[in-house]
Amino acid sequence: MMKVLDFIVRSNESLNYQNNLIKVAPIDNEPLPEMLPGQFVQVLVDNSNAIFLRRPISINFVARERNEIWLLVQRVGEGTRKICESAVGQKLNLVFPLGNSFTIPQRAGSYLLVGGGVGTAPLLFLGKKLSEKGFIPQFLLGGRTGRDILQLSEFEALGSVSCTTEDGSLGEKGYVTDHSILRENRFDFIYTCGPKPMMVEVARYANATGSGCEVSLENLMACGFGACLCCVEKTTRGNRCACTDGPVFNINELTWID
Amino acid sequence: MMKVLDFIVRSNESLNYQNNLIKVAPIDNEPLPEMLPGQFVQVLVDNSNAIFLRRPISINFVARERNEIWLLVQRVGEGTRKICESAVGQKLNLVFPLGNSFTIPQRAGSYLLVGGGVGTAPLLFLGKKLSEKGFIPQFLLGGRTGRDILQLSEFEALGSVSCTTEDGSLGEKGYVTDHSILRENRFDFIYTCGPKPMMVEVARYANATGSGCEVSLENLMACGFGACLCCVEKTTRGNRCACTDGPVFNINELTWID
Amino acid sequence: MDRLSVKIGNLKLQNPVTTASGTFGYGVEYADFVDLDRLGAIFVKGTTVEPREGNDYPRMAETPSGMLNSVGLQNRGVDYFVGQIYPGIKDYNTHIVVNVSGSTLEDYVQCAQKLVDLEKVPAIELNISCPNVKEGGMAFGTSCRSAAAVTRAVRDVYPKTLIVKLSPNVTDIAEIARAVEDEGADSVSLVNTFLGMAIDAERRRPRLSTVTGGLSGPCIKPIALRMVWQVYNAVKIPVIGMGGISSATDAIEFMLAGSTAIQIGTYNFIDPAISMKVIDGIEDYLKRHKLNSVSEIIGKLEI
Amino acid sequence: MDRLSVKIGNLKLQNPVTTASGTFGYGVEYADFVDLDRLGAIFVKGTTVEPREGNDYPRMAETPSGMLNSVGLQNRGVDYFVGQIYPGIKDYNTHIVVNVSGSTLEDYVQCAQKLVDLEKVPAIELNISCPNVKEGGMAFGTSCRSAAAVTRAVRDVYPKTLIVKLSPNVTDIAEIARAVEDEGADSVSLVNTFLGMAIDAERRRPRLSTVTGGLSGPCIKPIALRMVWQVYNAVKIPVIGMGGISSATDAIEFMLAGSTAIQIGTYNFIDPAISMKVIDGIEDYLKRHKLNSVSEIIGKLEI
Ligand SMILES: Cc1cc2nc3c(=O)[nH]c(=O)nc-3n(C[C@H](O)[C@H](O)[C@H](O)COP(=O)(O)OP(=O)(O)OC[C@H]3O[C@@H](n4cnc5c(N)ncnc54)[C@H](O)[C@@H]3O)c2cc1C
Ligand SMILES: Cc1cc2nc3c(=O)[nH]c(=O)nc-3n(C[C@H](O)[C@H](O)[C@H](O)COP(=O)(O)OP(=O)(O)OC[C@H]3O[C@@H](n4cnc5c(N)ncnc54)[C@H](O)[C@@H]3O)c2cc1C
Ligand SMILES: Cc1cc2nc3c(=O)[nH]c(=O)nc-3n(C[C@H](O)[C@H](O)[C@H](O)COP(=O)(O)O)c2cc1C
Ligand SMILES: Cc1cc2nc3c(=O)[nH]c(=O)nc-3n(C[C@H](O)[C@H](O)[C@H](O)COP(=O)(O)O)c2cc1C
Ligand code: FES
Ligand code: FES
Repeated sequence: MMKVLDFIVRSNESLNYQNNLIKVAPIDNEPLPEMLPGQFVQVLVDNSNAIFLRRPISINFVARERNEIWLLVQRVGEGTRKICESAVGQKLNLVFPLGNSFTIPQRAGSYLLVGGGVGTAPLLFLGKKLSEKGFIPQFLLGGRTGRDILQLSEFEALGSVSCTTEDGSLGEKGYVTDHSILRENRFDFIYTCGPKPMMVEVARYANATGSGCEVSLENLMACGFGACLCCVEKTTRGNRCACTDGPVFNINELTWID
Repeated sequence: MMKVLDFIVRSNESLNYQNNLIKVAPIDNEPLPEMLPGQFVQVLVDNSNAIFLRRPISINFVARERNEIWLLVQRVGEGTRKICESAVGQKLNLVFPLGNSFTIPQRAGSYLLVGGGVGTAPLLFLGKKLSEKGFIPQFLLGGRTGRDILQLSEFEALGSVSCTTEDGSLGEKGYVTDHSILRENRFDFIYTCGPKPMMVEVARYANATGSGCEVSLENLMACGFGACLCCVEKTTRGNRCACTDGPVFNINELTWID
Repeated sequence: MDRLSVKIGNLKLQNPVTTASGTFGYGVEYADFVDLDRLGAIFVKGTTVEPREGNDYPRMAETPSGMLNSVGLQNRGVDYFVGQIYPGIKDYNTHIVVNVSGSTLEDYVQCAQKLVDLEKVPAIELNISCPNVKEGGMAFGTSCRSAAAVTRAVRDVYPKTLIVKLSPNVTDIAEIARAVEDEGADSVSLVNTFLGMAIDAERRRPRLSTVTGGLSGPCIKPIALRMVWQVYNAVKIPVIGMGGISSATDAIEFMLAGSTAIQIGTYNFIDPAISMKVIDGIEDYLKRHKLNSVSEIIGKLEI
Repeated sequence: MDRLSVKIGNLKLQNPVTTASGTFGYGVEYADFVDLDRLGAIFVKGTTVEPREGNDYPRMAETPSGMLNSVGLQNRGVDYFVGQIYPGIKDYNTHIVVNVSGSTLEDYVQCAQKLVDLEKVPAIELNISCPNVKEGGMAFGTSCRSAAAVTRAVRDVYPKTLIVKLSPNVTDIAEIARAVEDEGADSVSLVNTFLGMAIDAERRRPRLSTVTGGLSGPCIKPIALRMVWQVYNAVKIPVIGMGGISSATDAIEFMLAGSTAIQIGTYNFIDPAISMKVIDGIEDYLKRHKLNSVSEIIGKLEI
């Protein structure tokens, strides 16, 4: 069941020059409903018209014991900047939970979670769910430089973590798709979220190695719940809404690679 | 010389349920230019589009020794509400100083300053100028209830103060124009600012007693510096801009009373 | 509650608050957020004879106080609506109005014919104003002659309530309203979106795959309100007003300007529960102003 | 600096950034805020043959991301301009363009004749699109025939640069642009304001004394941009674009869509120094994109 709800900002931590981790809880502390990894929220920015539409942000983590949702936000424009400026104690209105989710496997296997930049956001929640199932996720995180790799200790608590940076300041130098674990291993299933070129490469790799693969899209959205038909992605079944049929798609459904 | 300048909010004090006193200083503390009583500033609200136009606010006081402008703001809508929510240390962008000013008399005489509600705002600065000249201003301040009479001690420091409230909780009961000092005295010159019906009554009284009278208008403004011609007031010399030919007008110029 | 009810032709709405086509799906998308049964009516998605995939991504661009869209009437076609969607929504306790779009006059007629027997669809809204499809839509809505022709053709086959949705991209919208009134429309609804455009300066490219798209949201409200007022003063049939409504106050402004009912469009995306707030807000306004019925607001602007 | 210069007919502007009529007074109002000599041109207030008092107060209403005005061409008449105002502004190091308005064709002709000999007024802008005067203005701009007639009549008496300012309140603005081009206009400027309306729901009254007024500001930008692009693709004469420009990025969008020069209007009220920032921002854009001249942006939208 989707809701429109006022949250209170419990904490807002600047992780580096452009990313904030914002933890929010329902204003009257009503218990959070079930949420799934890969789902997202639509954040109302101010109640200004300057930023007219809500901004979609992944559910980074659900801290049940504290009744909190975590949002990992990268400042790329006016909307995300304003969200990152949220003061502790301030209200934040969310429509949530939105979208489908990553597929949680039923059997043990080798599961790789590949994130680039702020695309790692939904992977923390996914990694948690996998580890709750008893599977040990492997994370492969990429960034331009060491500071871009976010929430490293949280990821390390859940599974093994490999990193790449373009300048070599953390982990292997290069893009995630150049990392040696990809050459040295084969994975049953790969989950990925990040810049599209990265996801395309990951999907190619998955195809080549016969691994299953799900990607999380960041198409432009107006509503976020299937009403406007603005966020469509071309799929093998025709145009599908990235907000309701996605944001997670199996690469077999997409027309990215021939 | 008018300027567009960023100020810093030095303090923001809630005076009652609907009025705030906000003290601002230029961001780099550059010395404030000459300003006159009756002049106003145009406040940029947020940098949002929800409130598109600046909001005109009178110069309540200029604290030279602290290089501060004081603004006395009443929350009547979204714009003034946002201005009143300004946090200490926050930036506030002003276009200033705007408009003409009250006429400062050259000779001693009996000067009455009549303010209603937040219309008392420019009278503090005017009273200060009069007292600097060695004249003792008399203030007549009106409100619905005692809490609506603002900055009482500041006014008392400058001259004698009489009050009316509609509920009789402070001073005489009734409207300012019912106050006994008006029956018992004759004034050389009356300055007034407040709701239009009040100013019309004050102007009638001035006419009847042969006192000079200036009123400060609050016409709707877009620019505030004579460029848009939106703020016009019908005068005996045709349409005049309330922002440049005003906001202060002599009642003889206005077409309010026949 | 009857102080809120209004009539559009023979159709009685429990209140004037309805939701605009293309912004409210088939209602179900909002079932978590609103009590659909409280709405005056639901105007469902633009429906065409044949299924349409719509335009390519990107189909949306944010603008100051509004948005551009170029969805392009993506829908599964009228047969799918009748066979698959209608059964699932027909039991709502509100009216379903189908927004009918087409490229040719024949399209509109065929679509109307397929809908006329649906018991719970008491009305259709002819969309002669979609700016997002190359073949037609808006072309019908920008001349009196073609607007009249399509209205006449559909009127001949559709005896139930016929609403014609007007395009704002015209010099004289009142003239077009009169033309469709003369051909038997029971009501006009306005406005559809304004043809607009957005450019990504850094990439030097249009933001929409279709270059131009339809502008909606609060930014268009002043123009829409003026058009409603002009049309209200030009026709005798009821006017359904819309364009940027985001609050009960906005809705009341449209009613004062002459709207018998109003539609909420884009703002549903920002606050999916806005329609309920608008209903409550109108009730509250009536109470505060001691009015017995919404008819005391409709067209009651004091000039 | 020559990388910024552009030509409108025979008129060379040092840069494409100009200020819109009715929003920039006679320039002097902004002398404290900007270096007037840096502007490409100043389009001064709407000027008529006879003095005009304008419409009654209130003449303004704020709207989402914009405003309505119904100033109604308040000005002291062309003789006062020539005798009293011109001498005070003629020594700016930029061009003064007078915006000429009228109720009859004769008005426009007379006004143009009185301006033709002013050395420092190298151009006039025919305002056939003012929505705020009952007698005419916009009426000329909403049909090809009358737009063509007034252009022809003024062209016959005015050999200097003739710019015709188009109304956006039309079905097909490109058609009107072609009509005035055919009659010898050197350039078209667009858009003027959109006819709009605002209502005070509590008082049930229009917010403007004139009921309707002209909408301007960022809210209209998407529609204005689309119209500029349509007109650019329809005529050969240079297009001067405007409508909601509030930043250098906006200005560049209008240039990509086909504007040789741009005008900044309403946003001067919000940031009286905006025109300087737009000039600087365009220079910066050229540098960042390694372009030698603004001609490499004008009309260079990649479709
Ligand atoms: C399902 C989903 C989940 C997301 N999760 C996160 C998240 O967890 N953390 C996070 O920081 N961001 C996330 N995003 C991206 C985020 O929504 C955008 O960065 C944001 O909307 C940009 O708004 P803005 O006002 O800051 O930037 P704008 O000023 O609107 O745009 C700035 C730049 O960002 C681009 N942009 C705008 N919207 C999007 C978008 N939806 N996707 C990609 N690029 C965009 C613009 O084209 C422009 O280049 C997610 C997006 C989606 C669709
Ligand atoms: C020269 C001048 C000096 C002023 N000085 C002060 C001052 O010192 N302190 C102060 O609190 N206010 C002052 N005002 C009034 C103040 O500008 C308005 O209250 C403010 O613009 C309202 O903005 P808003 O967004 O809060 O309200 P809105 O939402 O814009 O409007 C709320 C209500 O206020 C009315 N209103 C809006 N603008 C004005 C206006 N300019 N004048 C009167 N009523 C208006 C509206 O009609 C509406 O009824 C002054 C106005 C002028 C012209
Ligand atoms: C995403 C989107 C899709 C739309 N689809 C349709 C449609 O299929 N048929 C139609 O008549 N109008 C359609 N419209 C127009 C709306 O019904 C409405 O006329 C317009 O958006 C103005 O109202 P608003 O400002 O409240 O949104 C659409 C609008 C939007 C934003
Ligand atoms: C207060 C005001 C007065 C205006 N007066 C005139 C005028 O006299 N003549 C004219 O051609 N346009 C006039 N305009 C229209 C502007 O020149 C411009 O075309 C319009 O505002 C759109 O640009 P903008 O959105 O940047 O303001 C006026 C606009 C405003 C806001
Ligand atoms: S964002 Fe509206 S349908 Fe997906
Ligand atoms: S407010 Fe613009 S001229 Fe006075």
